[in-house]
Amino acid sequence: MTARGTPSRFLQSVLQNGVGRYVCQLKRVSLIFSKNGQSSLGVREFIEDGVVDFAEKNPGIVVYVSPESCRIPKIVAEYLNGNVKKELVTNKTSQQIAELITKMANQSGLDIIRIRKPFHTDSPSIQGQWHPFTNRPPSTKPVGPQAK
Amino acid sequence: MAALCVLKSVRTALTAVHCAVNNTLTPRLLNGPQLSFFGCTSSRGIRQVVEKQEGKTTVIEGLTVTTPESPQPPNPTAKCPIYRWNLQNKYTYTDVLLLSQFIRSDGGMLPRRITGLCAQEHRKVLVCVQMAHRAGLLPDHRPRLPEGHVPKPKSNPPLNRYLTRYSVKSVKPIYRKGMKWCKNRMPVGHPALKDNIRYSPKPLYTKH
Amino acid sequence: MAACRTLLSRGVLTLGIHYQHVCRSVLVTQSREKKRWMKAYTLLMERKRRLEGPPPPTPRSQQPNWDYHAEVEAFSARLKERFSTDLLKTAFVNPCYIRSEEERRRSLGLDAESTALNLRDNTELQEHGRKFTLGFLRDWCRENLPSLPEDGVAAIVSHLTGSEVMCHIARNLAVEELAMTAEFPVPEDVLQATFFAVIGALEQSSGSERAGLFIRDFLVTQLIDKDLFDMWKVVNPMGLLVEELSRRGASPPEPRLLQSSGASTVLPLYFVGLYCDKKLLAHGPGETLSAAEDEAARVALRKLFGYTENRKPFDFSTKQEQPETSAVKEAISRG
Amino acid sequence: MSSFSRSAQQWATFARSWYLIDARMQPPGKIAAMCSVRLQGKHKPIYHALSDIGDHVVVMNTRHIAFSGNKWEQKVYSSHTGYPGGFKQLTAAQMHQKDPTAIIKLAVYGMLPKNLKRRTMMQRLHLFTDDVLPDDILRNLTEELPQPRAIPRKLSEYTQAERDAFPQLWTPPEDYRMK
Repeated sequence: MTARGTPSRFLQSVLQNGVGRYVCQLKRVSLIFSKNGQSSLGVREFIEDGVVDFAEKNPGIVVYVSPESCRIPKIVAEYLNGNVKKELVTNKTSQQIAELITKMANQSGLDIIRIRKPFHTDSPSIQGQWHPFTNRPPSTKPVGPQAK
Repeated sequence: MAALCVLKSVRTALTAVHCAVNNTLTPRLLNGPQLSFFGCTSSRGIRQVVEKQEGKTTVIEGLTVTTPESPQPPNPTAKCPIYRWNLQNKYTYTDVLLLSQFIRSDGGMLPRRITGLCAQEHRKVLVCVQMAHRAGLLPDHRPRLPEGHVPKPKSNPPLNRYLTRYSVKSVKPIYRKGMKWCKNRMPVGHPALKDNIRYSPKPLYTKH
Repeated sequence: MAACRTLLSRGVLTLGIHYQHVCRSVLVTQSREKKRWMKAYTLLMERKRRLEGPPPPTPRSQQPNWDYHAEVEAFSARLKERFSTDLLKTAFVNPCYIRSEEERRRSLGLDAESTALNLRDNTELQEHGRKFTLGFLRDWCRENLPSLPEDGVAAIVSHLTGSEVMCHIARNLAVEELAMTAEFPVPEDVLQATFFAVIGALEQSSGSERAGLFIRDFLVTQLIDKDLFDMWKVVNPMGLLVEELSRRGASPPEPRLLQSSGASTVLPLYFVGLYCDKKLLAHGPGETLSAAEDEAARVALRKLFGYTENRKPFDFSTKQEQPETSAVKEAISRG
Repeated sequence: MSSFSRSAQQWATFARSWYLIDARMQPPGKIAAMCSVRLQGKHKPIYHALSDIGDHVVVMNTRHIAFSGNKWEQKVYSSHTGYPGGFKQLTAAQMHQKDPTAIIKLAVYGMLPKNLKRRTMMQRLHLFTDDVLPDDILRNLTEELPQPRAIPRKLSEYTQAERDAFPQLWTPPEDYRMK
């Protein structure tokens, strides 16, 4: 697919995040795993080792640990702007899961789609945008063959 | 361009020497030619033919036209007037004030033995005069029409042209332009003037 | 398998009688072959969805993995504020929620003592928060935009505390999930009131300075990239400009046509300049002469009020950083 | 600096200007080059190939254009009607006599990009044979562009003072009779 056919957005942040203060945009993480499934081994390790540290380090994120009988363990992340992101963590090690969950905590939750420009502003010019009469003195006499 | 150069040299010359030679208006009969010492006066010995009719007698006088003062040229030893004023390659067809000094009243060139131009410069001035005529810059220097002849009014205004090398009637349309590697080009300007001083960075392009 | 059977039985109920023997056979055979019933079933569900529309949204509190206390704690930690938890929980309880909850219990047939919830609603906090927010915003505008008149300040404040901006902020701070209301897609006024109550709770729990910073960081930042006259609807800018100039003791503005192009086409452009005491005050474009004059007056007002596009940005920096950095520098110099 | 409202700013930025070019004694190629730049909008800093921001160009005095060299006689405009034996060849002078605006029109048409916008851009080119423009076009005009070629002055246009200021380069003999 061409680049113009893909969905795109401008560079933006949620609620001007970081102008006044920085708010971690991840509000809730659910770790869904199986108690005895082979593919959930890494998640179980992560729950033993790292999840408490993670929750302590990020008091603004509520971490739910829910063992279910499932084959595919996953991490469901909910963001402040209402987006829900699911990541499958089948056969991942606890190290990889820790990296993944840290990455999710650092994201803004906006859709990950093509960003049109790496910069964006609503008022693009300090000196004023160009128009046909920029840097032209006001016209004093009419234009035309009669002017001569 | 040439006018600028000349004016510059005029300014220098005026400050240097003031040799104002006042020639009195001496009426002379035309049929008694007098020898004059060529070059000993800086006045211009042009005579104007003036006819006067007083009753039955007709007096034809050649009056010497005087010029009040003329500045010294920057290079007075040279023979050719163009070289005398350092105007080599500095004039073109638009300098009608210069060109008009070398032509007769009907538009033809004055002979070289009179003007003193060297052969090369004479040719260049000739080329320039032709171009100026074709561009319509010398409207009053036309061959005199026979008495009582009224030219036909033309429906369309004349076609404006410049840098015209050949006379209008001699060229034919280029119906077959040729392939792109051997095109039949339309010449613009004259190769005699290709050494003229130009003040633009663009190269001279004479084959359009 | 059990889920499959329940799905099937639901399909049977809706499909009607003459599909019954097919379905029965499916139920009976339980073969591992191609599921022929699947296509009919999916088509049916598709039609049902098309007729009924999408299902109503369920509140997050009724979905799995929800711990209200932890969520409230995380809310305050996320905003880096110290709320007192009781006050914050009270701030999320709307009076409509209490009313509907009591109604629900009564309809279940409980008696009066047990139906009464011993919860305080957030009415007082709302009032408190609203009063504090309005006061703070007005003071902030007067401090940062000194040349703006009272009407403009009021317009900016009412824009920031209007339901549109407030609800946008509240939705992006997860207030909507935590708010306890009677109906689920939370109505805008209730959400706005809840957010006011949260501000009130913050003011009561950690002081007016922190609450002011909170308002500055979350409400006032919405002024970024906003035009003055988007917030302040001025119908007659020329009249306002004349008033403003007369208040400052200048002569009234004189409009002059500066430039025009395409005057007899359908896309004309006029530039009108306003001269005051023979000096160009402002100029503005427009598609008619009157529109250009209005625009020039707006530009002049923006210049007079100091709300131009290239003004100095508002100061959102935190003040606590300075002692920290100096301490760090001292430590470095000592080290 | 400007603090226009967004809609007004947009209207001003993308408004079309109207340029006037006086083609008296000008080579048609240079006139066409100026026209094609402005018709495409390439003189604007906001130019983009996908946005239609070309301006209007009014060319007056197309009857009085000037060709260099002997192009009035040598230059040939060829066309084919599509029928057998329909190949037409006209010299520039004949073409000019037939339609005094045709030469400039063809030159501009050839300089515009060969795409679907070419006819649209040509509709924004207004050609007038003389310096009499209709009133509704006169009111639209924004700016008159300078002429690309400086028109040389005829000898009769010089004043007597200017002629006297030019020095005599040579002195004829006293007895020479000027014709």
